[in-house]
Amino acid sequence: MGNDQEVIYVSTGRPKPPIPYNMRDIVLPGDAACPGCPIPMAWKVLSAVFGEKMILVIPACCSSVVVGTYPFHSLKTSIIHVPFASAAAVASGVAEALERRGILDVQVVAWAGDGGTADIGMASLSGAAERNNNILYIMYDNEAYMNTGIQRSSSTPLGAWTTTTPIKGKTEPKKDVAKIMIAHGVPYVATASIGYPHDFYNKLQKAKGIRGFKFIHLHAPCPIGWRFDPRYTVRMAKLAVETGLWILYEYHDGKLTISSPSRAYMDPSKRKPIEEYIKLQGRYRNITEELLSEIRRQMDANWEWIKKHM
Amino acid sequence: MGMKKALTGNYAVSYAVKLARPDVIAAYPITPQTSIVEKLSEMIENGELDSVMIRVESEHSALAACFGAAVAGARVFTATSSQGLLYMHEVVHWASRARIPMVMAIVSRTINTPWNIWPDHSDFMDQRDAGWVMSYAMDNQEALDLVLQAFKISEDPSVYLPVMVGLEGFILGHTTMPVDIPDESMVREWLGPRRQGYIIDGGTPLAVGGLTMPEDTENIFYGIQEAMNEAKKVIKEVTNEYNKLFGRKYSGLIECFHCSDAKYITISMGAWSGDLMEAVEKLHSEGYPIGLIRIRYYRPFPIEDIWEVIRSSKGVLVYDRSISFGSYGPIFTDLAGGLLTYTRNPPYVSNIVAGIAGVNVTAEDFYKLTKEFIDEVEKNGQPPGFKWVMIRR
Amino acid sequence: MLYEILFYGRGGQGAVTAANILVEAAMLEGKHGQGFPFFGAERRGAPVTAFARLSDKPILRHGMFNEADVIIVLDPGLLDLGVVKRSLLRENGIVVVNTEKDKVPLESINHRGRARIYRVDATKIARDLGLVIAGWPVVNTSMLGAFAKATGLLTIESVKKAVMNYFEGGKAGELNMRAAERAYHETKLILEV
Amino acid sequence: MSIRVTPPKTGQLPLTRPGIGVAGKTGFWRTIKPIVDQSKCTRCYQCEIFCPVNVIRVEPETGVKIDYDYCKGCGVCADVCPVNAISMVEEVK
Repeated sequence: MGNDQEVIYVSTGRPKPPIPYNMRDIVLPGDAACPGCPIPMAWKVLSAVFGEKMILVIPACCSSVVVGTYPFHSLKTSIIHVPFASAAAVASGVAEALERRGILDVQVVAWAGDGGTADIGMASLSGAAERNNNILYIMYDNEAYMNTGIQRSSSTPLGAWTTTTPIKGKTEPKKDVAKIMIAHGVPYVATASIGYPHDFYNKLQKAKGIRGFKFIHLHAPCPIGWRFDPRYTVRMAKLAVETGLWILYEYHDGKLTISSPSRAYMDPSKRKPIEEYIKLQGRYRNITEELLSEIRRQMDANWEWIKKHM
Repeated sequence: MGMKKALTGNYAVSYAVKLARPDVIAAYPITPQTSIVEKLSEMIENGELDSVMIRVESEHSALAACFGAAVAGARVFTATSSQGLLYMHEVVHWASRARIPMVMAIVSRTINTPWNIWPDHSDFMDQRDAGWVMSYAMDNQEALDLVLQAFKISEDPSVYLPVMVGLEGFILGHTTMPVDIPDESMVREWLGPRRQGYIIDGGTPLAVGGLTMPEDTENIFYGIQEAMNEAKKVIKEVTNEYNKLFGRKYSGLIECFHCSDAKYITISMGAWSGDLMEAVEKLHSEGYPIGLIRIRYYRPFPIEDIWEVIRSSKGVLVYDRSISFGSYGPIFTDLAGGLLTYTRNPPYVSNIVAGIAGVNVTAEDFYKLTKEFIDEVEKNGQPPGFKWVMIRR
Repeated sequence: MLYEILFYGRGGQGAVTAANILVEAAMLEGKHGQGFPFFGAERRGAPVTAFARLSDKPILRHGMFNEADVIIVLDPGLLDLGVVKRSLLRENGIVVVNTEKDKVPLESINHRGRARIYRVDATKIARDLGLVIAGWPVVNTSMLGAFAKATGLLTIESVKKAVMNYFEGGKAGELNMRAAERAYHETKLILEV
Repeated sequence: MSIRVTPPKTGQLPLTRPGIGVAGKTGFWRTIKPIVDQSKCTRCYQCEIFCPVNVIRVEPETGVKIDYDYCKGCGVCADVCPVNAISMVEEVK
């Protein structure tokens, strides 16, 4: 593969401008991800923004396996693999060392799953946020412990089947980590989705220009854990937004702004029925009407919260 | 110019760290370690020390932040005690297996529950399989000197392992003693710039710690064992250099006292070795053929050096200040196991565990216990075996 | 020869500081010293103990002790409370008490054989010099001056210099030094048994 | 602050370097295969943007090119194609 070659895109009258597009550079073919895995998709967007000038700090998660086996890894960038609970702390240390050495063009990215963020990594995440360490923390949220085989995390949504919620599904709502980070008063918090790379790209660009602690909560559907055909990874991510279940927004300078892909869905009549999203996923196969209404109620409450804080 | 200052053991560590000029310090408070990082914070804020202090939210993060900074090219330092060390234990292993040089001071305190802040060696000994070079001080001067040497040893290309320096809380940590502080520019010249085996700073794309198959992982771990062996040489070289430059008289991995013509040898580590030394001195003056080996470096375990001293002795008594429940004191098990690689007929080796949870063991106690040991061997021709001596006052 | 010294005071009176300054003074004379607090939790106002060792040879022993050659009492009330009695004064021991009275209750001292009792009014010295912090007269540096006089183990010059070093000069250093000096001259032997 | 990076004199370091095919020729994983009808392709780049294995290149002149050595056959490209220019067919090996 010509991963080294530079390609200049010529405008051919496409409806949307493509991502400016070092997207080809960093993610090398032949990694160990499951087919349809959203993780490398997201890395391609990171690649477009930071190129080789990033250090990924990765705790235990699917990503630590996806990048492959010694003596090679599948990304043309630097990675520090770290203990499960420590991503934000290690990243803080790396950022301080780089700053002291006058290396200012390298972005330290803590790249952790929902378990490593919302559960075991929460204390170190909160610590780094409170210290306002100059790092970008990306929580790629596939809504369960996928690496160990689909166990419930606090970020698993209500009603979803996992191997540790095997019959009743999860009985508690999803932990909203982005809101927790907003409460920390950090310079930048955003939600994003692998279904909207342009939006994700813009948010990474914005984060790149901000000194201090940046947090992006990235929604990343997992075909294996959610029980859907791998070809629908992107469709699933988009449906989450189109139904209004996953809302894309940014919090910057104390202001909350709805991002353009979600803007239309402020109007509930524009949203697709949540069944379109839920029915495609095997993890919801035992969902009840009661739970569906509860999910709707929680979604509405989330919208209300966001509108109130805009 | 060097100078003499009355310093607590904790402050002696802080002054050593100041001389070594780490780029990044990350720490979390815990009794009895806290005053080390308080002093370092003060030094940083008043401009005496040009380091970055990351005030982390836990010990796990303290060592994690140090690990990250060290991988990215920083000289780093942290310190902790007891529960804090246990909490960071995962990262303790992580750092050595990544072959990252760094230095940590352990101000020893026993392990809870029940709540207890007094010193024994159980927190330190709990790290013995973690791949760190481990040294332990007898007094405040040695605490300072060992910390400085730790940076040099850790960053030696033959070693590239993290180093932890132990000292007992309170007994040294909070006790003021005169300490000779070496000249800053001499230390700087001697230590030289930060050295490490690899660096991840966004330059060449490189990853550390990715998934590795069993055979390759084993090979990487074998390198740690080799590095430990090399460390024995490096420790001796560094000690000699340091002695010459700063006028000290340390020997290498162990320190011997009245060993040359001794039939009986006691072995110990840490501050109470001083009290034991007093007892040995007294017994010696009374005509007992007794000596003392003090362990300065516990990992790598100095079995060769100890064997050289005890090979022709009749009895060895190991004083351990921690216990591996269901087994023995850890120095004893290391020694007893190691001896059998040299001989089928080792000297009588006995083990006394005492001073657990901070119980004070005095020179008088050591005198009595050591005398009993010798008398028993002489009388019965049998090693007295293992004893956990609980001293009540 | 190794001397073991106990300081009895109340939390906040600076007993531990006194022990540490004593080490500094020993160091200035080329002697060896150790100074340390009671190992454990202490609370302001509660009785506290500080420990010091002094020797012309390196000090090998560590840790707390409850037999002493010298006992320094920063607060005379501790004698009545029976706190000082918990430790043993060795043969030919010396006790220095901060008190305005010329009489000290001998039964509140646990002595083994011969002993000498000194007194100094460190509280008055502190008040005269304006050495009062948060309502507490600072008596610890005066007691070090008294220690030098009563024991002769350290010269008053070393004590003064150690006090200066501890406070890194300045007005506090100057005042505390004067306190030590004055206490040195005002320390009196009141009882010999 | 200066640093000297000197390799260790003992042992192997747990370091890895970038490489293609860390999990082997992942084309072997494929059970279904994307086939492109170049005549339908509008050069919208959606398939290239979303391909998780980064094996799709949209060339302005010639259209979609797929490196089948590493394509895992997930079908995302076919699903995101707005003009159905990509279809998934049974893999014949």
